[in-house]
Amino acid sequence: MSDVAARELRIVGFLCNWCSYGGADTAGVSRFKQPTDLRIIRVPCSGRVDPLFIVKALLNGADGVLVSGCHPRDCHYTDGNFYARRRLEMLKRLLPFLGIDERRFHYTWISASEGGKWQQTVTDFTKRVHELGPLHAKKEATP
Amino acid sequence: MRVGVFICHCGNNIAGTVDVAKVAEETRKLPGVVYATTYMYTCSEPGQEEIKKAIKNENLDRVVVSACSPRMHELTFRRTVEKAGLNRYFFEMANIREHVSWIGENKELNTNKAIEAVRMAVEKVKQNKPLYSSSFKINKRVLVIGGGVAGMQAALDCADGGLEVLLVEKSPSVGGMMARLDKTFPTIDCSICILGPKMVDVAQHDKIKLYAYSEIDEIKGYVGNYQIKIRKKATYVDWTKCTGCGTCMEKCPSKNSYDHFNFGVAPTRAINIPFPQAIPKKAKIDPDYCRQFVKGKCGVCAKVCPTKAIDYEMQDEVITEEVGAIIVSTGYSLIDIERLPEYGGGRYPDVITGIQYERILNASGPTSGHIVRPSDHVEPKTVVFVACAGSRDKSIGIPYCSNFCCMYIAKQAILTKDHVPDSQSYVFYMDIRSPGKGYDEFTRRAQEEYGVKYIRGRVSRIYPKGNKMIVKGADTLLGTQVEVEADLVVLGTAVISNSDAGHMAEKLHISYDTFGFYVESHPKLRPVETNTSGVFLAGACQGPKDIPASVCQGSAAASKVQALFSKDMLESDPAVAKVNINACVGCLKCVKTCPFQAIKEKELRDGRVVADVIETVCAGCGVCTSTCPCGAIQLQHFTDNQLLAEVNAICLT
Amino acid sequence: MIEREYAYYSGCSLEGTASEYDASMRAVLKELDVNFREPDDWSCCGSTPAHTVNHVFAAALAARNLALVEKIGLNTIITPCPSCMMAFKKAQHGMTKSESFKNEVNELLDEPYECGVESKSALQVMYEDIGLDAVSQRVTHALPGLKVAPYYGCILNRPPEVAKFDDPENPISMDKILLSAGVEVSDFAFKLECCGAAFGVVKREMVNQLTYKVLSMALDSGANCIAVACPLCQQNLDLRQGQVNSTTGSSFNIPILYFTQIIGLTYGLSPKALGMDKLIVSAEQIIRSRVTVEEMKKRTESEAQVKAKKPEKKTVIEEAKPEENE
Amino acid sequence: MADTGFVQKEKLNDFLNELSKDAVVYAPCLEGDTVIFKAFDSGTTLCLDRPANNPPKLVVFPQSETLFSFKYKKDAEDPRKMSVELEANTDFPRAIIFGARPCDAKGFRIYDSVYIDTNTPDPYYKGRREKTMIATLCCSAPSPGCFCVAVGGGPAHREGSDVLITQLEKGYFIEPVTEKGRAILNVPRIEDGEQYAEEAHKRQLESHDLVRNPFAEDGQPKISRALFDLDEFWEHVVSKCLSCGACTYLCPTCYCFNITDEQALNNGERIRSWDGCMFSHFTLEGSGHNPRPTKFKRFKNRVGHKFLYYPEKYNGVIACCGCGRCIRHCPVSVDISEIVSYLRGPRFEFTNEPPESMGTDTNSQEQKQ
Amino acid sequence: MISQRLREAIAGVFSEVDVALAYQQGFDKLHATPCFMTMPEEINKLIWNPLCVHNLTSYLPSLKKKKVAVVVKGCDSRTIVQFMQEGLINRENVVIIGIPCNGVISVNKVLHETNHEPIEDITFGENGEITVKTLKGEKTLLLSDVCPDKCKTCQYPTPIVYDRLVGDPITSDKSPDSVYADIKEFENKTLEERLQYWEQEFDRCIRCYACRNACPMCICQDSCIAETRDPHWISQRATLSEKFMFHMIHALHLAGRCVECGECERACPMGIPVNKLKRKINLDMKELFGYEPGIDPEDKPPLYTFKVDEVTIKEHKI
Repeated sequence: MSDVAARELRIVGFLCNWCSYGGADTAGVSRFKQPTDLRIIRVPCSGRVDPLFIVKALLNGADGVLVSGCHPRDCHYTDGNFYARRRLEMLKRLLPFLGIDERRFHYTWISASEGGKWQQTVTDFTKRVHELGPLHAKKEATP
Repeated sequence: MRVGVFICHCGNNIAGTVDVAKVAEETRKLPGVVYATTYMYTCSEPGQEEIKKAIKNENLDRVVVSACSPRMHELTFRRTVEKAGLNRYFFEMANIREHVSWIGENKELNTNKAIEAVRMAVEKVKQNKPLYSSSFKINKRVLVIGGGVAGMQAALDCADGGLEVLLVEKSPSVGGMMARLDKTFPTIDCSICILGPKMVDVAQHDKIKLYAYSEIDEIKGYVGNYQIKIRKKATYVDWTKCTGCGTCMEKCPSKNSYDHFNFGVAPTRAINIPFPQAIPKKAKIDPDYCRQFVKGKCGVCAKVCPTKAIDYEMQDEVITEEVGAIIVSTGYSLIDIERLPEYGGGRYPDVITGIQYERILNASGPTSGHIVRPSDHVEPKTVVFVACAGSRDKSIGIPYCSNFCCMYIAKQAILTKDHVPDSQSYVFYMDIRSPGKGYDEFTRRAQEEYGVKYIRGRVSRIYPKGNKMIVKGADTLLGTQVEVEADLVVLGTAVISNSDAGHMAEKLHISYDTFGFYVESHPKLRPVETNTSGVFLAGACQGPKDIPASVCQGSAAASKVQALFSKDMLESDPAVAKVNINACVGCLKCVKTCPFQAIKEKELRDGRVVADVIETVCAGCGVCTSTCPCGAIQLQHFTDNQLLAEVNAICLT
Repeated sequence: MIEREYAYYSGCSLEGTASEYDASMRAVLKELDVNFREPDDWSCCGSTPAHTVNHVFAAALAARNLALVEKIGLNTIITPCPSCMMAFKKAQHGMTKSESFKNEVNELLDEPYECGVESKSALQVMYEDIGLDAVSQRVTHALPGLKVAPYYGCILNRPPEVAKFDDPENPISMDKILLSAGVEVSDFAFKLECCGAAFGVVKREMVNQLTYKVLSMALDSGANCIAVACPLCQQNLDLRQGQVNSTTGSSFNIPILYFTQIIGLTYGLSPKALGMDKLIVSAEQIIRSRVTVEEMKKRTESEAQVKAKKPEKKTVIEEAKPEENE
Repeated sequence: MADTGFVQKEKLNDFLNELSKDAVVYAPCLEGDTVIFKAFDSGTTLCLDRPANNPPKLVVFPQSETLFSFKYKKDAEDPRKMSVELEANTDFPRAIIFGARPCDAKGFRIYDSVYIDTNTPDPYYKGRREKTMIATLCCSAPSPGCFCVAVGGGPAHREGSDVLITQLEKGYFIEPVTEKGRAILNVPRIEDGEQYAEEAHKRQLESHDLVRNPFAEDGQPKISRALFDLDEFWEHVVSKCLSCGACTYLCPTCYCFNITDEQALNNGERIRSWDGCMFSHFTLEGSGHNPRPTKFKRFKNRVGHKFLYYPEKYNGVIACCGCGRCIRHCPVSVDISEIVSYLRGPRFEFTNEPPESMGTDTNSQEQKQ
Repeated sequence: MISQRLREAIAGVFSEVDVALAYQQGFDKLHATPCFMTMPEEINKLIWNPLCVHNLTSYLPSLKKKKVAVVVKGCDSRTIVQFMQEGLINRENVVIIGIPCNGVISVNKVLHETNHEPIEDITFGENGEITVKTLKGEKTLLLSDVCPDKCKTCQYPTPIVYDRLVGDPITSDKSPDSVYADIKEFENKTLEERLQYWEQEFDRCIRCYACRNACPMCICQDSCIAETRDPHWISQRATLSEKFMFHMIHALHLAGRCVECGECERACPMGIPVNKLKRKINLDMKELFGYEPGIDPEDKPPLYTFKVDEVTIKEHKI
C-alpha cells in the first residue's frame, strides 16, 4: 500500500449495472464530491452478488463492503434484487455471529437517477467504516 | 498475455484531478501489461486509431481503456478492438471519470484510486474469454398494446411499412382518451373527426389484426421471439354476427349501467356500443348491470337481436400469438376525485372533472353538446375551472405537472363561451404552462377574446350554498381571498398512470418510476426505447403528454421497430450463463431461481441430469451463478473468477 | 366493553371556560364505562405560545405530562382539548422520529419520556376504541327537531402526518358519532373553517367575520345547532355570537354545544351534569324537546298512522323545515 | 553422563519450556475435547493420556508449505520486458515432537523411504526431518480401533523415535534411542533415570497384549490378489464410505500432496499441500478423464497402497502403522483392518454367498464418490 | 424389541427394493456403522440401539435411480423432507422405515466419560441408562448426559415422513424455545470474543472435508468449490483465512437448507462445531421468513424464492 493509500481504508462496492452503477455515474456527472476509499465492481444485477464475494472481501483485506442494486420491483431482470435482498439480509445477520461488525457491510437500493442518494450513501458508509477502523490490523498477511 | 492500457485525459475532465502519467507509469509495472499510454480524447477518431495501431504494433491481445463510464463508451471501444481483430470481449473499461476525477478533490488520492481502478480492469481482462454472438431469426410481427392515438399511430406506421401488427385494446373500442374529447387545442378541431379516419384505417388495414376488449395475460420470450397470451374478454355478443345496429341497446331494460366511455356523466344500457364512431362498432354486455346476469332472467337483447348474436354463455378466450417486438402505449388514467376532499371528493354533482366536461361539451355525448350541469340540467352561467387538481401536489404524492390541463382548460373555457355566450368562466391556476406551438397565443385568446378570468392561486375549498357552488381560494396576485359563486366547477384532475401499470411492466420486464410511468432508456437520447430490448414506449404511459407528443412517440416507436426488423437475423448477447456439465451436479436450483425460465434440465448420454441454458432466453442477470453452489453455471463475462480477480486486485495488495 | 384504562388530561381550558366540556366529557365517558385516571401534578401542555418560541421547549412541556402518564403505567391519554392533543401528538411525533430531538427534549426533563404514550381526542377514542355500536347502545333519549352542524375546527385532524386520524379535508368521525346517537346532522361545508382562534382579542373584526361565515353556513346547511370539540371554537362561536350580531346586523341564535353535551343528552343525563347552564346561547329549547326513545317511537308511529291515513297531504313536504331560529 | 533420564510429573511443563528454548516443541495439547499436535507454549494444555486426534506428521510435512515464492519484475524502461525472481527457503528451525506415539514415529520411517532414501531427496522434508527430534511416549493402553501389533509395531516400539518416554507414577522415564536423541539428557530439569529403568521396561511390556490384532491367525496381513482385483468386493465393503479425507489426512503414513501456484499481481508462491487418494480430484486429469472415478476404486487404491504397492517397492514394509485413527475418526466407522483381513483369502468369506451374486453395476451403486 | 420389529419391517419390504440401508455393529462395541443390505440373509446383521447415530438418508441422492429402503429417526426424516423440497430424490423410490427415537449417543461424550479407554461392552437399559464396561471397570451413564446436543432439544422424535413406523410415536417434551438457546447465548459474547472463538475453532481444520461429505445437503461433493480452480474461491493454503473461507462456503451453501442432523459436527475429526453457523442462519430464516428446513415438503428453501414485499426485512440505515 502506498503512502497516500494509508489514509484510506479498503471499501469494495458491488453495483448493479442498470441502476446503482448509473446512480454513481449520475453523481459523477453532477460532480457530487465523495470520499475516495470505495472501489467499484460492476455486476449486471445485485442478484449476481453471491454473499461469498462479500465474505471473501472481508476475510481477505477489505474493511467494508457496499452492495447496491435497483429498488425492489425495479430490477432490470425483474427478480434479481429480490433474491439479493434475502441473501444479503441473511449475511448481514450472520456477520456479527462470526465476530465481524455488521456495520462493515451495507446493502441498499439506488436508482440511476439518485446521484444524491449515492453521494450520501458513499459518504456515510465511508465515514462509518473509518469510525470502525481497519479490520485487518492483526490478520495474517496473505501474499 | 499482452495487455494494452489506454488512459484518457478526457481533456481536463480526468487529467485535471488525476495524474494520468503516473497512472500509466504504475500500470506498466503490472504483469501482463506490455503497453500503457495516455491520450487526450481516447474516444475520438484518432484516439481509436491509436488503440488499433497499438494492437497491431504491440501485438496486444487484451485492451483496457481507462476513461469515462462503460455505460458511456464500452460499446464504442468494443467495436474499436473488434475492428483491430480482437474479440470484443477482450476489452475492459476502468471508470476514472464519473467514479474518480469528478467526485474526488484530492489529486493524490484520485490518482491512487485511478491506479487501482486500472489494476482491477487489467486483472479482470486477463480472465476474459472470447465470446461469440450467435444469430437468431426474428419474427417480424409487432404487438401494440393499447389502441389510443399513440398506439394507433404506431400500428399504422408499422403496418404501412409492411409489418404485421397485432393491436390489443382493453376497452371495446380503439380511440382511447382522444376519442372522448370534444375539440383539440389550439386549433379547435373536432377530435373525433380527425381521429375517426385513423380508427377506420386501423380497422381496415390488412396488416393490422385488432384485438378489442382484450388484455395481455402473459409475455414470454425475448427480442425477436416473444410468445404472447392474449385474453379476449367475454363480450356476450358474437362479434362475427353483430352488425352494430344498436337495436339491443335501444330495447335493453337495464338503463342505469355505468357508462365507462362517458365517465359516468349519464347512465347507459347494460348492453351498449360505447359511442357512435366506435371501432369495432359492436355491442357488449356489462354483466354487472345486465338483468340476465344479475337477476338470471331477461333475455330481451337476445330476443331483439336480428342476427342472434347474443351469447350469455360466452367465456374468455386465450389466444397465443408470436411477435418480435412490442410497442407499449397503454395510456393514462385520471386521479379519482375522491382523493380531493377539499373539492368535495365527489359529493357534489356540480363539481366534475375535465374529461366529464369534454363529454358534456361533445355533440355525441349524453347531453348532445348542450352544456347543462348534472344536478339540475340547467345551463350554467358561471363556470369555474380549477387547474392542478391534484397535480403538483406533494401532499397526495403527485409532485409532477400533468402537462396538458392548462391547455384543455383554456379550450374548455373558450368552448363554454361559445356554447353559452352570456356565461363567465374563471380559471384558478398556479402557472400557465403553454410551451407548444400556438399554445401560449391560445391561452391569451381565452383571456383576451373570451374574457375568461384567470385567477392565480389555489382553491382551498368548494362547497354548496343554495344551488350554487362556492369556490373559495386565494388570489396571489392581489394578495386576497376570493370566493366565486359558480354554477359548475370543472377540475383539471391530475394525470396518473393506470392502476395496473406495474403489473404490465412486470410482464414486460421493463421498469417504471414511483408514479407508475414506464421508464425510457435515456431521458434525452433514447426516449422511446426501454432497457429491455424489443420493447418500445409510446404515449402517456411514459408520462403525461398531449396528442401531438403521443403521435410523435407512436411514429418514433414504429420507426424503431422498423429499424430493428430491417435485419433478418439478430445477434444474441453472448454474455449469458453457461453450464460446465462436468461440474454440474444437477440440483437444478438455477432452474428454480432463473427469472426468465431460461434454464432447463437436460439428460446426458450417461444418464446424468444437468442444467442447460437456452442462450437466447437468458438475459444475463447472473442469479443462477450466485445460486449455483458448485460454480458450474457461470455468467459469461461476469464469472466468479472474473469478479474474484477484481476483488483480489482490491484486497490482496 | 373495552377493558383498557386511559389517562385523562383535562388541560387549562377545561378547568376554566370550558368546564362544561370537562363535565360532559367525564359524564359521557363514565356512561360508556371508560376507565380513566388523571396523572398527578400535570402541567401546561405548551399549547400555542410555546411552539412559536422554541420547539424543543414546547415538546418538553408536553413530554413532561406524557412522562407522568408513562409513570402511572398507562399508554393512551384522552385529551379533549385539541390544542393540548396536538401539543402532545407533535411532541410524540418529533421525539419518535428523531433520536436527537428526543435527547434534546429529555435533557430538559427530570424524568425522561420514553415515547410510550399515544394521545387521542375523545372523538378518536369513541370512534376507534369504543366503537359506534357501543356509543349507540347507551342512547335512551331522542332530540326531535335537532339538526346539528358538526364543526371540527382547524387542528383536530391536521396536519395529517401528526394527527393520524380521520380525513384532514373532510372529517367524518363526529358526524358518525352523532348519527349513531340518533342525532341528525347536516352536510356542513365549513367543518374545518377557521373560527378565528385566539385572534378574538387582537383582531376582533376579523374574527367576527370568520365566525359569521361559520354560523351562517351552519344555518344554510339546515342546522339549528353546532357541535364542537374544541374549547376555543366553542368560545368564538358561542361567546362572540352577540358580537357578531351587533357588528354584522345578523340575528344568530344558534346554540353551540360540545358534542359530548349532545351525546350526554341522548344518554338521558341531566342538563346540569352536562353544564348546559354554562352556555351563552341558550340550549333550553333542545333540552325541552328531549323525549325518551320509547316516547319518540310512539310519536313516529302515530305520525306514520296519520301519514297513512292522509297520504295525499304529506307527499311533498319531505324536506322537513329546520326549527325556528328565534 | 547418564544413559537415561527422568522428569518429575510436576516438572514436565518446566522441562518442555526448557526444550522450547532452542527448538519449537510440538506436543499434544487439549482444545475443547480434542487433542491436537501444536507448538507448545505456556498457554497450551498438555494432554498425554490418549493419542492426539491428528498425528504429528504436520511438523515435518505441513498441511501446506511454500516451496518457493516468485516475483515478477517489469523493466522500468520497457514494459514488454519482464523478469521473475524465485526465492526458496529450506532452512528450517529445530523442532521437537514431544509425545508422539510409537505408531506415529514409525510412520516417519514410511516417509523417509519416499522422501529421503532416494536418488532425489525432497529438500523440504529432509530439511525438516533432520532438524526434528522425535520423543515418543509409550502407550499404556490401546485406543479404540488401534492395531499396531498387527502391522509390526507395538505400544513401546522404538522404530522412528529418537527418544522413548515411559510414563510412570511419579513422572516420565526418558530413554534416548538414537544419537540425536541423547541430546535430551542435557536439558535442565532432567534427572538421572536409572532407578526408574526397571519399572519403565516392565511397564512398556504391559500393554502389548491388550492391543487387538485383526490378523492374529498368521500375524502379518497377506493380500489375495484375486479378491483384491474383484470390483464387487470393493463395492460391497465400502458402500458406506463417504469419500472424505479424514482417514488420509489423519494417517501418519499418508504422504501424498498437491502442488498449486497462487499469484496475486506481481507476487506469487508455489504451494505444496496435502492431498489424499480418497478425493476424486486426486486423480482427475486435465482432460476431464478420471482413472479412479468411483470411491470404490479410490478405496481400493488406499488399501492397495498401504498393504500391496508400498511393500512391493520397499522391501515388504507395510505402509500402515496401525494407529487406528482412520477407523476411530471415520464418520461411518469404515474399518481398514477388517477389510484387509477379508483380503487374506481368495474368496470373500464375510457372507455365506459368493460375492458374484451381489451383481450390482458400478455406476448405479455408486454414491458420494 | 425394536431391533426385531425393525428386521421384520425390512424383511417385509425387502422384495420391493434394490438395497436397504440400516445399521450394523461397528468395529467395536461403541460403534454402530451403516450397512447396505442387498441379500435377505444380511438382515440378521441389523441392529437398533442408541449407537445408531448416522443419518442414513445422506446416501439417498446418490442412489436416486434405485429403489431404496432406509431406516430413519425423527431427525433424519427432516433430510428426506428437504430432499423432497429440493427435488433431490424420487419419493416413490424410497421406502422410509421410521423409528421414533428417544435420543442417540455421542461417542465422544461416552469416551470423555470413560477417559478414552477402549470400550469392552456397552448395554442399554429401559430408562435411558447406559452401562459401559472398560478394562478399568463398569460405569453407568444416563442417555441424557451423553446424547448429542441436538437430542437435548429434539422437537421431532418421531419421523415427519415415513412409510412404516416401527414403535409408537413419541411427542417431544422439549421446549421449542430451547432449540436455539445456545445460539442466542453465543450472541451475548462480544464481537471480539466471537471472532476469537471462530478463529481458534477453524484453525484446527485440516480440510479433510469430512463435514462436507457427511452432510446430506452438501450436494456438490466432488464439484465443491473449495477444491476447484474454476471458480477459484480458495487456495489450498492451510492458512486461517482459507480455512475460515471454507467454512463460510459450507455454511452459506447450507443457508436455509440445513436440517440440523449434526452429521457435519459428528464427522469432524478435529472437534470443530461446524453446525453452529448453519443453525444460526436457520434461526434467522425462521425469524425472517418463518421457515424451518425439512418440515413441510411443499415449502421452498427461503433463499431460492422471495416475496415482492418482504415485511420482515427492514431497509438498513447507515
